[in-house]
Amino acid sequence: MNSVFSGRKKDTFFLLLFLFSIPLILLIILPLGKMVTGPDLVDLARTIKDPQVISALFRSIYTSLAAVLISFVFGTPLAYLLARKSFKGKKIIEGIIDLPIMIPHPVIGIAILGLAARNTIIGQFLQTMGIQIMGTHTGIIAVLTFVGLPFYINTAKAGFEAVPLRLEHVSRSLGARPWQTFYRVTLPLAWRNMVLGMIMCLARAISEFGAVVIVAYHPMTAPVLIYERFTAYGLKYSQPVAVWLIFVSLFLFVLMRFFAREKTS
Amino acid sequence: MNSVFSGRKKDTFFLLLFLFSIPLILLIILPLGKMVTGPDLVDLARTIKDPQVISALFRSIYTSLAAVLISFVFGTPLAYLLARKSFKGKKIIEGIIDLPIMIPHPVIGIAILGLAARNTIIGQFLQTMGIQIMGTHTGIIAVLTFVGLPFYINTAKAGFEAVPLRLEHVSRSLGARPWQTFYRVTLPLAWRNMVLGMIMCLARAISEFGAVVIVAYHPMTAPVLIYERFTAYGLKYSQPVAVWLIFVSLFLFVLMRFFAREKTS
Amino acid sequence: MLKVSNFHLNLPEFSLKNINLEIKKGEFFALIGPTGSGKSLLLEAIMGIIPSNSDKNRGKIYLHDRDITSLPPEARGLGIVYQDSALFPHLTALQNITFGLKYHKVNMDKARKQLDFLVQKLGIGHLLDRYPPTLSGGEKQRVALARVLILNPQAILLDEPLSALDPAFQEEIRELLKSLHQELKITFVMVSHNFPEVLYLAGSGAIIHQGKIVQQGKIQHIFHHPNSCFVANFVGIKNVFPARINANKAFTNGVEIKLSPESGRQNHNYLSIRPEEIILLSPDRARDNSVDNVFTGYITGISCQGFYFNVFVDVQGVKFQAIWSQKDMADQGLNQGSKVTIGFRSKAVHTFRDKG
Amino acid sequence: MLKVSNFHLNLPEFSLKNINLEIKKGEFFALIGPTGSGKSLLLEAIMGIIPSNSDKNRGKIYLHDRDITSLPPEARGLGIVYQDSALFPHLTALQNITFGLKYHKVNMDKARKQLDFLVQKLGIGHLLDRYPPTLSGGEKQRVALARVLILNPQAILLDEPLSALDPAFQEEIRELLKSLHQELKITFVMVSHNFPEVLYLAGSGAIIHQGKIVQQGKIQHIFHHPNSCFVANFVGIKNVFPARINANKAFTNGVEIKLSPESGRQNHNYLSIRPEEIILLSPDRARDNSVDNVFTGYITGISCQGFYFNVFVDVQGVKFQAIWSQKDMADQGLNQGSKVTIGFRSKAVHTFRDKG
Repeated sequence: MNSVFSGRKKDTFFLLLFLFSIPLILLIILPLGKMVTGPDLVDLARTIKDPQVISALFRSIYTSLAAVLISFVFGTPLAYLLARKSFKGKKIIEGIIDLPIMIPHPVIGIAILGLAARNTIIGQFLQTMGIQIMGTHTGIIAVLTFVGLPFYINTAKAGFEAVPLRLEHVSRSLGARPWQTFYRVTLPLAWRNMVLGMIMCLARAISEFGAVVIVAYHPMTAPVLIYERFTAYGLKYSQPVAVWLIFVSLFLFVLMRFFAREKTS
Repeated sequence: MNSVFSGRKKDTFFLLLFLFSIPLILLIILPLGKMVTGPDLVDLARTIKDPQVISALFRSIYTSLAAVLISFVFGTPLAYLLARKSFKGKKIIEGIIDLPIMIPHPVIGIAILGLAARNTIIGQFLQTMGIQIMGTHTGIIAVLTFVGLPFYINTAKAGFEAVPLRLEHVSRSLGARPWQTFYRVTLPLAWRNMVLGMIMCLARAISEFGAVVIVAYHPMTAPVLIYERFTAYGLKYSQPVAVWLIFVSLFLFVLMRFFAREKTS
Repeated sequence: MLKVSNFHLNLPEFSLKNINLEIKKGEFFALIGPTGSGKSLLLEAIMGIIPSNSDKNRGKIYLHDRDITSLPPEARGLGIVYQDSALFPHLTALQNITFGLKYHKVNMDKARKQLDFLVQKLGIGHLLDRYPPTLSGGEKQRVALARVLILNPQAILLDEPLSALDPAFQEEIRELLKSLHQELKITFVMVSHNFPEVLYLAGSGAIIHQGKIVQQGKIQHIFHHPNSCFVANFVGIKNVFPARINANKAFTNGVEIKLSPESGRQNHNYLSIRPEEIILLSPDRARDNSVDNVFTGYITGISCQGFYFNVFVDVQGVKFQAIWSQKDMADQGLNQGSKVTIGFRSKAVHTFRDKG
Repeated sequence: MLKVSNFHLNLPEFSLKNINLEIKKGEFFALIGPTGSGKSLLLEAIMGIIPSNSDKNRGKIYLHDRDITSLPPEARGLGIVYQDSALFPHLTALQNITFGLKYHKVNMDKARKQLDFLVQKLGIGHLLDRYPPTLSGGEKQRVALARVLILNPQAILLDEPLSALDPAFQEEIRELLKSLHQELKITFVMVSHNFPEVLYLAGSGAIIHQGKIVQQGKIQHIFHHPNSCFVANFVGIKNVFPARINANKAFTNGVEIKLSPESGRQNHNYLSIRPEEIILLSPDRARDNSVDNVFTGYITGISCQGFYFNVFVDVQGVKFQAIWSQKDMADQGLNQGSKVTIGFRSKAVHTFRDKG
């Protein structure tokens, strides 16, 4: 940390700034650090052999991956459209994309459940299609897509915006049609942001609890299982599961930082 | 929406992109739209007179505001430091700041509770200071600060980065010391982003459920109350409270879009 | 060959108004104007790159009598080179150059020969495997030119191709453009705000000001015969004076200037003389018969411009500006305040009408 | 007055090496070099703006014998003007100008007088209430100059003050800098890569190349007597030839060139002649006695540069480049391939040693 102040004798201003910001850094690392180092290895080993834990972790991972896939397939065109075109109502669409970040989590769950209520047109349509929301993987995936989506779209959009429009124009002038231009110029230059966006979407989906618990207490995702263990058995018994989920999250997180760093260098 | 395609005859590519992105937009607006229009006005009016609802809404608002205040006071120096200085370990600090976005919400609650456990140094220190985490406003505020912090710091940091370094150098060359430069040049040019960051922090804090419910089921914040009504009385009884919370969130959201738009114009 | 007819383009904050241009095959045509005059916008409109917030009514653009107004850029058969080269950063120089080949029906043998020729002509053989961020400004422009040339477009549009380069590279790329034009007879349309550069490269051109074409024709003609004070100042005619014109004489601030016999001057109210046309006469040559306007004045200012001097001479209150060499000045030992005899041919005096 | 002594600065990707400069009070000093030579970095180092990733060992900088090496920028008593003006966008022009006053112990009456003087001198009275984004490039630079001048700094540093401006504004601000320097005797240190601009404004200067000072002295001297091929090319001496030098004669490619009597040429291996020194001789003046090097050759290229021509003349395989006026060329009816007699004074031939 010393090198913050190298090269200058009188950088007291930045030293003060740094001292002032220590409490927040502690607020983040102390609880997490303590928790990860809390449970002993025996507890951790026993926990990961628990079939309920394994199935909850895997359920979290694959429902989240499904949400990422949906966001990628349907979100990429939207992100590109928002990055490249100006049109009436664009601000409104951007607003809609950001909405899920603002909505309280249990409210999201209630809203999505409400959609499937039998006394509505959509609910009846879903029913005739045989689609159940309450207590199903479909419901979990819908909720996770809802919360993860803005992260993918906004990050991918920033990636597309960072590709100079001029390069696309030049590609067109060299004979490439719009989709050829997208594939040969835009995509290779923006893919890093797209991957970054997918990881952020995945991380956000894996961490969701409040919306999922409304839509599906069972089958249990990892955050729901942690909550259940906490309410049923107390702090000590929920920690080992929490640590395992943190490991998964941290792995995603390291991936994300890796991509974010590569991009700036 | 027509003007997406004006000025060009053959913009089929962008038309296709738009059609493809409709499902996601529907995924967001259908559930929310349905929920907001679901409960009748009588229900809504009765709900807002319920003392439990009022106190939960106000509790959510003021604990969130407290989290914003803490983020502002301690986060501003850190955001400025990160925007302006390069030093060893900077990537690590940036990583730590982003951690709360990645950590599953119940895990956050468990981690913060774990910090106050009596058999630890920090726990004993907190106890002698008379600070309780479990079931107190202090605990709620700690949790909300934890989750809201990255939104403020990252947005404020982007604002500071957008102020040309050269302007600060010129200010210094004209005789202003670093803090005078910060106050007269950097702050006036970055305040809009700082306000935007505070609103995002506030929105994130108000929407938090999973971490809060672990640290404090009582006293109830609005999302916890919604969850309780849902589990105790079902979907129909939780909806009016959810709609009121959405109104509060939407108000913040409109504020945020307003500031975000002003910034770009 | 390339014809723009009654072209309009309205953007929220700017518009091109009633543009008419006709560019001949093999010509080096320049669109000249100050920053913000709309010249790059016009160039992109010719290429088919129209901002999406523009309106629809916009005249016609023809290429070889084919109406290309509503064709997308990829179907126009034109090429464009930008000042910043706009190379694809994720592709090597070679991949950049061959980028467009697959979208054109080209014989691969022919393309390979063309590639070899261009690589040699542009001197980029050693760069082919490198990525654009590792290239210098001049190298980037060479690659960008190769990328366009290999497709044999019907015309190449150049958007200030020299302005982002260091002076040494500017000269290098300028020579290259000159030789490409002379040897390959390519039609070039160049946007520029640098008059010396235009004068060196272009044969004809148009001056754009605030979205309108204010003068067009042969470059040399524009350079010597501006039709407004704006153009006169823009092309660097330092001596622009309001004048009362009476047959073959002009009066500016009481000074009588002889004009060459020419008709159609009835409404003219300005005269202009290029500074290099004003020559320093030695007292003994004061009656040089080729120079029919001779005046005596005093030097009020001298500024060294490298290898020549800008000299300001006051003749009865009219401030002439001349460009003289170091040698001229030294021969007569001239300084600020010196009395000098200056002269210019009546043919060097141009008159025009400016409404402003 | 301003002295830089053994100054080093190491950044991860670039370094300034062993910089020594001495700038006298009231001088207009230029730091000249191509893009990326480190000239702006040096200027900012003098101002006290050191990138935080630089090392610590870095020689000394003195202002009036006061060691300012480790003072922060606000304590140095210097002012800086950047090419992009760097006006505070949230403050009016007037608020920008008076920004620094409160940090300096100034008598308010004196400051008000100074402000009135500057507003009048710089012609910015009508701009004072406007915000920077609404000002033109030239207006911005005037305000930026006023903002610095009102504090009476001991020297003003200029970072390419003209390079971001349109040509017309360039001339305007250049004249303004000239007159500020002449009238107010301010010490200026200007960074530039534009040699004509430097020649017009600066009295002395230093050429920087790859973080090192390669030549310094009077601008006119550098301009005519480069000490390396790099400097010779940079200052636009088109005729730089490797040569074998033998007392007062030089041989380049077999052509014998007379040199003026001068000592210390033993190791020299290059000669240079400025293109404007090479004059066109009419056949009857071929024995002009001031011109002692006379050659006959053929014109191999002519390029029009506006009001003058670059002419390439081949003399027994040596390619001379000359700058001649339109009149010179027309008088003899010269064209590509014409046979011409050229000459230059032995005093115009400069020799130097280049290790490269």
